[in-house]
Amino acid sequence: MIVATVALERPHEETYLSVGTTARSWLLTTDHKRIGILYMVSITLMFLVGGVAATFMRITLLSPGGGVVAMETYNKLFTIHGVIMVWFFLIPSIPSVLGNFVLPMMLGARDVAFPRLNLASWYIFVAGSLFLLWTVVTGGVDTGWTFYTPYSTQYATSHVVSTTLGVFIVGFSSILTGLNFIVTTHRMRAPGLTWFRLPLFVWSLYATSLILVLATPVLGITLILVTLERWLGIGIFDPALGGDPLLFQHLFWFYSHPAVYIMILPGMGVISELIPTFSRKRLFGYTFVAGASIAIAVLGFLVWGHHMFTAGMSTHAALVFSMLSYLVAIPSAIKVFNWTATLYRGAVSFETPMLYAIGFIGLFTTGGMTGLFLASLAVDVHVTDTYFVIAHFHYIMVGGMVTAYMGGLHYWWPKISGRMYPENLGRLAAMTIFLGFNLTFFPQYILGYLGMPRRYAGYPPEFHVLNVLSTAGASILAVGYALPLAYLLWSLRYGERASANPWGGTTLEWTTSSPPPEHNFAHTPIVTHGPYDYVRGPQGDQRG
Amino acid sequence: MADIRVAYRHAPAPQFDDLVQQREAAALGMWVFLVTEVMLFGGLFTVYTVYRWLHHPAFVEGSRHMALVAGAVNTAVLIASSFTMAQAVQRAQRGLRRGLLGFLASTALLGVVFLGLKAYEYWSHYAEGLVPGALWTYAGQHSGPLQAFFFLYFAMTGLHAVHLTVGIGLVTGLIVLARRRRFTAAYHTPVEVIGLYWHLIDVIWVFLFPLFYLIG
Amino acid sequence: MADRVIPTRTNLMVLIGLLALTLATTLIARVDLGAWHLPVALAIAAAKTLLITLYFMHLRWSPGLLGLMALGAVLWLAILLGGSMDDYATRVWLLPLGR
Amino acid sequence: MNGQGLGFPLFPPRASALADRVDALFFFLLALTGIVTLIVATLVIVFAVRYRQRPGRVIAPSQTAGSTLLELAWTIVPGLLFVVPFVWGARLYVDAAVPPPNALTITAIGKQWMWKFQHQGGQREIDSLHVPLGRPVRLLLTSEDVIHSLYIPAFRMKQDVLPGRYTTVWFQADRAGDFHLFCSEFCGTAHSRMGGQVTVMQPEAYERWLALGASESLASRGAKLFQQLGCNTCHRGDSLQRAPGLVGLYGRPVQLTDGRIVTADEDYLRESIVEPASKIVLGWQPIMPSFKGRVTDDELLQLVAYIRSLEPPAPEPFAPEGQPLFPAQRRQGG
Repeated sequence: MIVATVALERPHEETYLSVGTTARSWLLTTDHKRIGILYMVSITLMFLVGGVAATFMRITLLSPGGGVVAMETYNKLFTIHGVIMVWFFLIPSIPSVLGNFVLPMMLGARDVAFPRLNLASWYIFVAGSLFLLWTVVTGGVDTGWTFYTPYSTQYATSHVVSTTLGVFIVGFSSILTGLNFIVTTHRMRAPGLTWFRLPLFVWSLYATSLILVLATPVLGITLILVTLERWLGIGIFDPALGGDPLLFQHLFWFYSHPAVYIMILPGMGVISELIPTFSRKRLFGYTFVAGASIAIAVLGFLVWGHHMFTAGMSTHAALVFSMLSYLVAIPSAIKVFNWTATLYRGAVSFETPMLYAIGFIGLFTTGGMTGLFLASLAVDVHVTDTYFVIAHFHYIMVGGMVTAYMGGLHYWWPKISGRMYPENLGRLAAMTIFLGFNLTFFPQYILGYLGMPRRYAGYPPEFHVLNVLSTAGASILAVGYALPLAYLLWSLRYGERASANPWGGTTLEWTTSSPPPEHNFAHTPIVTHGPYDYVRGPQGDQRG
Repeated sequence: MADIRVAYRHAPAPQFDDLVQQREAAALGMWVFLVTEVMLFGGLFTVYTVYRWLHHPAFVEGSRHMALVAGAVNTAVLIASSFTMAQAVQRAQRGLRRGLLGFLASTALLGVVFLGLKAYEYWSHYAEGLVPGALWTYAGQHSGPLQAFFFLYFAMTGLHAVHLTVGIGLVTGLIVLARRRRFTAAYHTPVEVIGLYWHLIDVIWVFLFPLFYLIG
Repeated sequence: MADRVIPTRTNLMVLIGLLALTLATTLIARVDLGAWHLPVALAIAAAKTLLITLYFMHLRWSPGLLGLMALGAVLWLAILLGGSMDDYATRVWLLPLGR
Repeated sequence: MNGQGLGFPLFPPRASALADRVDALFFFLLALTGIVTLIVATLVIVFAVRYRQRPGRVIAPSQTAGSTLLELAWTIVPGLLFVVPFVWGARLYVDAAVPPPNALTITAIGKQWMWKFQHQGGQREIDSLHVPLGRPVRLLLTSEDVIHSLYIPAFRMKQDVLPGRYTTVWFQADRAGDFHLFCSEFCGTAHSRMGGQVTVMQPEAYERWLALGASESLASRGAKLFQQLGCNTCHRGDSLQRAPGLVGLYGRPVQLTDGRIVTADEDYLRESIVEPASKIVLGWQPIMPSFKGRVTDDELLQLVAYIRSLEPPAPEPFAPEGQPLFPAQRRQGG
């Protein structure tokens, strides 16, 4: 039987929430848990701004004829939707919210290696967000989140510079978070916690941090070059000076493809926590799943050229990037197979986090499989820059990452707030999101192969019905996302009090109270065995 | 003459168990930061490599306008500053405060000399009308790619100069802390960490010098 | 970052080595090596970098992890340079000519 | 399959030889990925339901840690399976990259928010392209401002169009009719309006259409411009005194002063006019002034068409492979 070492629930125990309630205690905190919550609030706000932009886009696409005003507004809408969702929601969400909160606890540490740097990361994130909100308020930017030159540097007349500076600043927030996590994972593990006893969420955050640290600086310098070209009127990507617009694409995609792995890897980490916990069974092939995370981080840097197959790149380079793109698909396949094998002969229960995890497997597999279409050169020539690509990366980003974020949020909500969320409402929201999501994005695969280009405000009449279907799906999806926002806030006051280990998890964060004390553990736990061992129970205990 | 008057026992930060763990964390943190710096400059080195491949004649022409002597002297100055920084770290390890202050001051001074020489070079290019953009008055061959060469020259050496200025600021900060006896043989992590940063600035210049001044 | 104290003599030797290499690369640039010009200059710069990182930055006596980080930086820079140049260097292959 | 019954199409029209081959690859991938996704989905559902938690089954009875054999299997098998779409896709991509020698060249200029096409006979059309059925057509593409992308879904063909450079793409239409033509790279306000119609006509109808709009051919316009700009003062047919000869230059390897050997394609001709100093032919001095800003993209295409039309009168013995046709036997100096 599990040796339940549930810390006795002392009534007025000092938790990280009750330690300070003033604004100062929140805005000047160096507690990784509070910084996680600060991030949660700011990325939720940014998600709403990005979501509103998406709503208007779907409304515009209800009718085929895009008028001139609609075109200008539409170009700004999809740019803001792209920039805010990529850099202000998808990249920070799991690492900065769930990672900040859970990583030190999973390692048995009192805090991250550099707490003040962690707080600085959040302030830098807020500074970047202010630049973007200023851009939105004063008229928007219409270059697309890819900022392709020479349009972004010489022909765009909108607020490009305030956007590039905003993204440049928020880049440093990711770099510093990545740096913090790498040093914390290397130097601050509890005694007995060897690398192969680390939970897989820590492995995926470590792999993500490697990408954050190696890729983001290149984006920084590229955006600075674009900003300089707009300010000084001379530039490096200007064909008149012998510059090559393709060079911008090389530098941009060198960052932006690893960036999509920054977005999905933490999601995979969350799923690697949820599947074993809710099937009460060790994860199948732990070392291979951990190795797959590192493989994705490394191979992810070799494939950026598949965004440029039709851009005028040399045929030889296209062949090389196509082959490597098939290689990078293999580690993701390994993970999906291992999750499925974990369910075999398990004891599976279907709480909300598990519904999100199972939904993730289905949607992420579909998204990943369509990636194989895009890696094949001939098919990519037809479907790149069409709605096929839009559907592909939304299946992975929304169907994968956001679903995993929701799953993780519900899974660790008792630990974060000390309260349980309403189970049935949670399941309802999960199913609504799954239904709305598929209705929104599956028609876009068909639109894509039909040839409807992306970033179009208007389209030929034969694409009308599929676009209306997609908009209908989007409205269901919006309702699906509104539900958790409501009942999670509701649960803060009225939610049932959560025990230290409501799911019977085995990782270290479940061995301390919910919500945990300010320094996480009464005394540093001694780790005796690996994670997901439902016979021996939690990894460490309080005797240490 | 033990110069170490135990100023005050330096306690490790709350999240660390002891000073060794703290120092190793700081060193790893700085090395990871240095990796980001290498990738930041890496983006510019990529642009340089591509344009050198596309416009070799223009780069040869551009390199001819460089003040080779100033560049070589500057390289020597920065290498010397690396030496004095390494010595400063050694003095800190041995807890010799006076030696630490001396070497830190000379490091900062050499940095300023470098910036001075660099400012002179920038001014001389300005005088020749070789500043890309509105101030460009050079009318020789390859006017297009030559502007790209000089844009790269100003961008890369400029970014390097900014990093050097930050470095000088940090070393000055160390001098202030050292005067307040903040560092002992047991605790001098900031000196080591800022030393690593300084040496990276030198390494970047070690590549910038041949790539801009010595194009055959 | 082992707290190994490096004697001044070693630091001086490294300083002299670096200055000598600087002088060498400047003089070699005068000689017309043709295509070999860039590789030689980069080799000398790499040698200087090794001297600085191994001795001045104590990499020789630091835990292996820090050396791995340095190697990682060089490797990822090579990926960025290699991938981009692979496109530019091979653009002339398979030229789509036509009458 | 075209969804006539539904009132809207579910599959794009097929109008070129390439389209059929791309669709075959598409269906292969659809089958391959569909089967694997189906297997994973059914396994997940079956395991989840069959091994659900119920009284007496609170923890999984067997805590199997994994099996290296299985892991190797589902690493190597996908690896081998992926080779097929990679090679198949690569073959089609390379075939689509190199146009057949007898392809009919049409020039296309992307300009913020319209496509300007020009046929060899001088016919000009905007946002519409008339092409003959059954003949390979090679499009020589450039842009006057930002990056656009010529996309004809019916031919499964797409090619980005870059300022300051030529890109090419070719197709062979094998079904008459009108098909969509889009711009698929975001290029500004009216990006979604920048498109038009590709009309594939029977060969005779195409000839009649050509005759209708015939005007002065590209090459002859280029010849006039060649005189106007004074190119013939140096590039003379009779003497190789001041500049290399242009007769028969197109498509030939040329040796440069720095030893490199480049092929004289359209890009080389364009760069030699706009940025002459960057590639100097071995044996000549960099004395040619740059015509950047003095020649528009249209005029550059005419000059390139003119140079390409300079066929050598007698059948020249083809220089042995790798040998530059313009060895540096000319006297140094200008």
